[in-house]
Amino acid sequence: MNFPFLTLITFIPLLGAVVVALMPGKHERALKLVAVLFSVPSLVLALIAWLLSAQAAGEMQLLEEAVWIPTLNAYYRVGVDGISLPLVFLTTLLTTLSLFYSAYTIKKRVKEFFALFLLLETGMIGVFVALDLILFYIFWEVGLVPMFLLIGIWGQPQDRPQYSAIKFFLYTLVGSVAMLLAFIAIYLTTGTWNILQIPSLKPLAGNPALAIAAFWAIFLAFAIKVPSWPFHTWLPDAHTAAPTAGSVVLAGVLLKLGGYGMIRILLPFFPDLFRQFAPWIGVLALISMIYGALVSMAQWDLKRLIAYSSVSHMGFFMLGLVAAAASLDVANPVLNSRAIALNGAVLQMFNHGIITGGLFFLVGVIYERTHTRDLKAFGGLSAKMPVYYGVMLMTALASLGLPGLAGFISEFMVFRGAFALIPTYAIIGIVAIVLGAAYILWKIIQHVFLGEFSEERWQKIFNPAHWHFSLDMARFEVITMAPLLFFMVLVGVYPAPVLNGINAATTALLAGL
Amino acid sequence: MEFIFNLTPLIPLFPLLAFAIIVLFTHRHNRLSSSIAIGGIALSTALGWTLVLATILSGEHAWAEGWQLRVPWLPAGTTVLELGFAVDGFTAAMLFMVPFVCLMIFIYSQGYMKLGQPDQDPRYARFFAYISLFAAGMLGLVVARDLVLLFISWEVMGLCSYLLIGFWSFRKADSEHHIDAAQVVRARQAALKAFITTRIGDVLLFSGIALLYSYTGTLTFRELFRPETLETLQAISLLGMPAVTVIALLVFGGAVGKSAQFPLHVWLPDAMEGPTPVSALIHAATMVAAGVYLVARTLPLFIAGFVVADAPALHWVAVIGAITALLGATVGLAQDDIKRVLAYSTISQLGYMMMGLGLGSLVAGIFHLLTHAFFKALLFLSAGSVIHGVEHGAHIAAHNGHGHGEHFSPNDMKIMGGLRHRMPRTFVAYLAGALALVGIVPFAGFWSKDEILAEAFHLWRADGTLNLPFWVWLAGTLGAFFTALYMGRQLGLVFWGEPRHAAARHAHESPSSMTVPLIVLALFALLFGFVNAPFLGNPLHHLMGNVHEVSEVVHAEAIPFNPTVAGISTVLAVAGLLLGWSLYRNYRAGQVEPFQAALGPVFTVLRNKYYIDDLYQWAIIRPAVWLANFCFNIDDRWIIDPFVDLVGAAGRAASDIARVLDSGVIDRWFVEGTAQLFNAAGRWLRYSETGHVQNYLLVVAVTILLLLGLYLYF
Amino acid sequence: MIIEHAVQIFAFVILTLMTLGGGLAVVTSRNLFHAALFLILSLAGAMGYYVLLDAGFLAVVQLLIYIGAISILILFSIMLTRGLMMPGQVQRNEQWWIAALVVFLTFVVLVVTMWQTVWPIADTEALRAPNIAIAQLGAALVGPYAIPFEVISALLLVALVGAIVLAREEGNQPARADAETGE
Amino acid sequence: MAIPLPWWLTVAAALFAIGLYGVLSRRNAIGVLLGIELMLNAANINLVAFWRYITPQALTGQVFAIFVIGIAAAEAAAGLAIIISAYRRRRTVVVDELDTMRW
Repeated sequence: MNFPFLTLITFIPLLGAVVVALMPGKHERALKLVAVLFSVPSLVLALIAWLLSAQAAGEMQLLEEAVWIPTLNAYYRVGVDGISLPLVFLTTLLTTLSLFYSAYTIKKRVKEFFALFLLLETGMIGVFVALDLILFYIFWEVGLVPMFLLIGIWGQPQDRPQYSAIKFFLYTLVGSVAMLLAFIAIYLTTGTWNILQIPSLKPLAGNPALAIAAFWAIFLAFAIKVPSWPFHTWLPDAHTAAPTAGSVVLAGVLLKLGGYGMIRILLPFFPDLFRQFAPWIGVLALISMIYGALVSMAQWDLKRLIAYSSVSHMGFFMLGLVAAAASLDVANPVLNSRAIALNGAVLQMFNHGIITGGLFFLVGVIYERTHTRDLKAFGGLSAKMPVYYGVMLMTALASLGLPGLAGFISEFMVFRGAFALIPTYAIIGIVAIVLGAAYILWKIIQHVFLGEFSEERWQKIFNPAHWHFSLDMARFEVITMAPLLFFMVLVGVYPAPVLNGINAATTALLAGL
Repeated sequence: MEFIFNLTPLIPLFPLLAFAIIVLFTHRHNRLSSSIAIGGIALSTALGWTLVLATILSGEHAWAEGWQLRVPWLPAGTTVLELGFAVDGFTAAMLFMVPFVCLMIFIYSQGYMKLGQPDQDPRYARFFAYISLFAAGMLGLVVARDLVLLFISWEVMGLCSYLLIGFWSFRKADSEHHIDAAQVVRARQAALKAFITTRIGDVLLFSGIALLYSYTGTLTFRELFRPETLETLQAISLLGMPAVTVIALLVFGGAVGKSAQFPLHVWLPDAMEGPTPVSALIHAATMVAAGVYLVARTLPLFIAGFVVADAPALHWVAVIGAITALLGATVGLAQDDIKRVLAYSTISQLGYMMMGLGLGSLVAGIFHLLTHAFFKALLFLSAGSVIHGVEHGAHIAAHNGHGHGEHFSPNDMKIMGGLRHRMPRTFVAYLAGALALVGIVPFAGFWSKDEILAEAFHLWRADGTLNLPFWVWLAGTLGAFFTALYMGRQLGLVFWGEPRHAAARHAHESPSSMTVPLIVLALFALLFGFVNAPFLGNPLHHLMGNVHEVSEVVHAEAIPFNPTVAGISTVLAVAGLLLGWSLYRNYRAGQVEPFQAALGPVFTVLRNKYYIDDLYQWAIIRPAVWLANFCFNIDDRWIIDPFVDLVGAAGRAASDIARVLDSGVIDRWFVEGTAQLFNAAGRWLRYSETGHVQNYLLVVAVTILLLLGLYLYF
Repeated sequence: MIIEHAVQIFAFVILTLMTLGGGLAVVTSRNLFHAALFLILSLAGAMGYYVLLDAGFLAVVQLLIYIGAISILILFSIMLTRGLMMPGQVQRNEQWWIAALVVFLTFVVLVVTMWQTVWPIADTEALRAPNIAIAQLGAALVGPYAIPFEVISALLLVALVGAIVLAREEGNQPARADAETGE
Repeated sequence: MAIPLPWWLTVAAALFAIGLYGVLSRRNAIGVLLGIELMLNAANINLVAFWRYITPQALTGQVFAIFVIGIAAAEAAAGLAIIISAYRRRRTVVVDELDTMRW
């Protein structure tokens, strides 16, 4: 038995959650410290696992298997490949940063917050490492409850946190119920829950109608999580209401669960159906991209704006996936195009996590100071907060896909694949890039940072008595953003280290379909 | 020699490092920051010129084949996309101009941004960081071996143009420095406009790159231009055309945005809101040059489509170039802002370059690009010097109590006049730039413009019918006249006549950090044309003419000097210059403009830039904003969320029914009934709690009695 | 033998009259002081029983402790609370008739049971010679019954201390209450 | 032994019943205490009677009777102290009026 990397990565946060929950609630500093420290081992182990396994990431690494529920034929079976490794790392990174950031900003019910957050981390990592459908489903649901509570309890009162939390919960639950039924149907024909084994057994091959139903059921679950138009309206509400760290993880990781599921489960299980329905899913992707960008442009609430931009950006992801699925040809040039598209999709998830996570942190920066996110209330802040301006500008530019920063690489690959395989979609989708520049520069940068700084307006929203750190980005905020900025530049300038593993895994995945 | 070429990546790296150092470390130290920026670009210039020399010395093979360096960059399935640097004759030609002009602009900026003076720009260091990044972008573009690095640099420039055009949107409105709130807003909007407009082009280019990569699996120029690759691209049909044509048009779309060609030219005049050195940088050495450079770099794609199907890609370049040349030149006639006139002149000159490229002549277009870079940088910097002087004059005037509180723009030519006496060095420099622009022998512009017109004339005569080259030639020649006309108007308004405002009366010469670059650039404006003068054997042609020979479709041969063409254009130029000058040199404040009097409503149309901006405002921006709100309403108010809420409401209704059932029946009779029973029991039983010990004892006794009885008898 | 039996029966009857009559007077007397005096009579009857049952030591203890100490204690406390003795008032509460009924039934049950039960009477030889020396009793109290004995001692001590604490005159009560609330 | 055991028991039961009646019906707290003393005596009579008739060789009966007397002493002391204390505070020894535990 090798070193149980994945079990440790997954369950150390759970242990942390238990420890935090058992600690006396009075010692907030100790609680916060313990919570942050418990998230660090997972981060370190995930990084080590990534570095160790990136070379051979074409197939599953660090496998662990144990009988779990014999009566259900369910196994505890975990493993990672080049697709899941970056996402696991992303999860641990964002969680640690979120906990660190929250240690400075969460004021009420500290103990519960940190315990729930660590529980959430376990659920999210679990989804990325699970190779058994039952295990996958359970982790999928484990992540749901803490997020629900994070939104509902720590949400800003003026943003209807309860409504948002319940909306989030119900949307996701509808999807997961459908998904569970489909899983059971698959199990009944294949006799196994093993995610790696099922594709070769051609699930539901004998019953096309049921196969189609199962396909759409699973798609629904993942599309809601991604979220794809028209299942996306929980996202802006949830983001708006959630506390900063909640938004970060919501955008950074939770959306990736859906995307990951599509790649890990939907595509390998039903490659033919996926190809058959690719045009429709492609249309959903396009609508998400353009519609998300347009709606984003109409927002005056900074968080809602970024939430809708997530819809748009995850549309890019779906476009890449659709391009990869639109053909089953494994002849070399086509396979390469498909691999590039899928690489782009996976990298888009990683980049979106880094960038949008960063954007939500940055919204938190201004929100903690002014307790407003109304774009009309700001203006001219670049003179007042130059460091904040610089960091925000860089993150925003990464988000709109400026070459040299992370967002461009994945967009480029997605469109490279799409232009080769589904050119019509690609041509239409291009519009979203222009709109992206418009809403990010026009709305965010221009309304918040440019223009004339009005002391009077600023006095109205900023009360120095409520803010104990420096006016410009405080040290803890800079520390929170630093790793994210590092990855934006690294991926943007020299993507090969990150992409090697992804590429190996996607190529193997597509060749095996 | 190889060693020197291996240093190529350093050329863009020096300014990039300067940018990073300034932003991260030295942004609080102004003089240090600008020194670092100037040092960076100076090192790039030195290395760039060394490379130019090395390339020239390497001989003809090196001019065409070049040197390259490759880095594996993006894993793509079973292949890896490489990114790299390359230097050939074309690059060398660009490397001669770009870093040098940038260096001049950097030095000039020190004075323009008022280093060390009390009213020094508060974001002085940041300015130098941005222009360093800008220069790094352009230099990266020039030394790119492939479209990847080119596109990255391309976008970095887009970003910098955004940052720099909007540089003064941070200023506080301030009457002493003649900054009003509207100007700040304009700067902000101009920046956004520039970025979004060029972004439209960029997206087209992006699509082109993605398509190219899809079809060929490579993005390296030399590999793309291999005959077999081009044949593959010609064979594929896309949207009813050969793929190569579609791709060429998409790439041209990028160039249209970046090089401000019609119909995406609208951002360039607005970009004047940035500080003047930025205008110079954008208009001469970097931004707009990038589009032309791109088309020149990918010229085989254009020509390949042309060769196979007589497909329109190349024609489009020429047509758009011609339209832009005329459009820019005519609108320039009716502008009052000294920099706006120059901006439209840039648009027009970029049209000339595109015309040259559209005729299939790499060298004609690029030659004009190079000469134009020098004299347009000169013109802009001189204009900056004029503005600087006028602002200074306004300062003094305000001090003396003249014209205090009265609002005026220091860019407005209508307030100037007679400045040739007050700013003699600036005047000389300006005159040199103007003559070069207008195309007077032996200034640089004459040679390069003549080459384009000669090319068109040659192709027309070779065919003999009224073909495209004829119209191109006609447009170019007419454009030359208009160019001369607006330059004459400008010279007359600014430097002749009487000062029409206190500020102009008190204007005086700028500091030497500004005027020295002007003189240097003026020398280049005078002499640079000779690098490709026909009577010297067209040296530039030899250096860069053969860079596309690998494609076997681009044939570069120098067109011999054509006295007819040169004669016609020179006569028109001189006539235009004199006409404009004579009409305006005695212009007095408040007088109706001579052009307006002559042209009537046409002048109004020109003044309003053919209403293109307004058209876009009505046809594109408003619908887009409307659509955004429309979609949002679909989401939030009309369809999706109401539906979701309806589902929620239905759920609530169902639960209401269940609730009625629950509360009416189950709760009422079972749950609540039980509770009430116990409640009543409790109410009754509590009377047993009398608090009297003896009552309790009695109960105990009774209980014992009962238990005893039970135990004993049952 | 017959005479001995007759004397015993006579003594039993007399003692029973004393005990039960005294007891009835204790619970019915309107005057509490009289009731206490009747208690002494009743206890004296019980002492006589002990003599009759060959438990001489116990009889002495009964005399010393019950009659000599406890009864006197009760008399003292009655006299201490004299003002509230309510002489002449009704001395029974409203539930007296229920109590009487219950008590009577209890008595009936007990008596019926006692008479129905077959008691394991010791053999006549043993009945005849129950001569336990006081020394034996003393040895048992510090031997096998040492622990209960000590516990009883401790109980007595605690009860006495407690009684003193409870009954002690608390002269400055209000001041102390103030001090407590003031804390 | 001229008197059979059940007679003794009957007498003791009667005394117990009388004492219980006193406890249950007396209004005066001291009266209640008197009733308790009667009950204890009844118990003692039983103990001694059982000793005499059933296990005359054992000491248990007498020892327990002594214990009961000891407990009775303690009970009387504590009970009287409580009564006096209550009397001081409430100026009453009437059990009916000592009803702070009332609902």
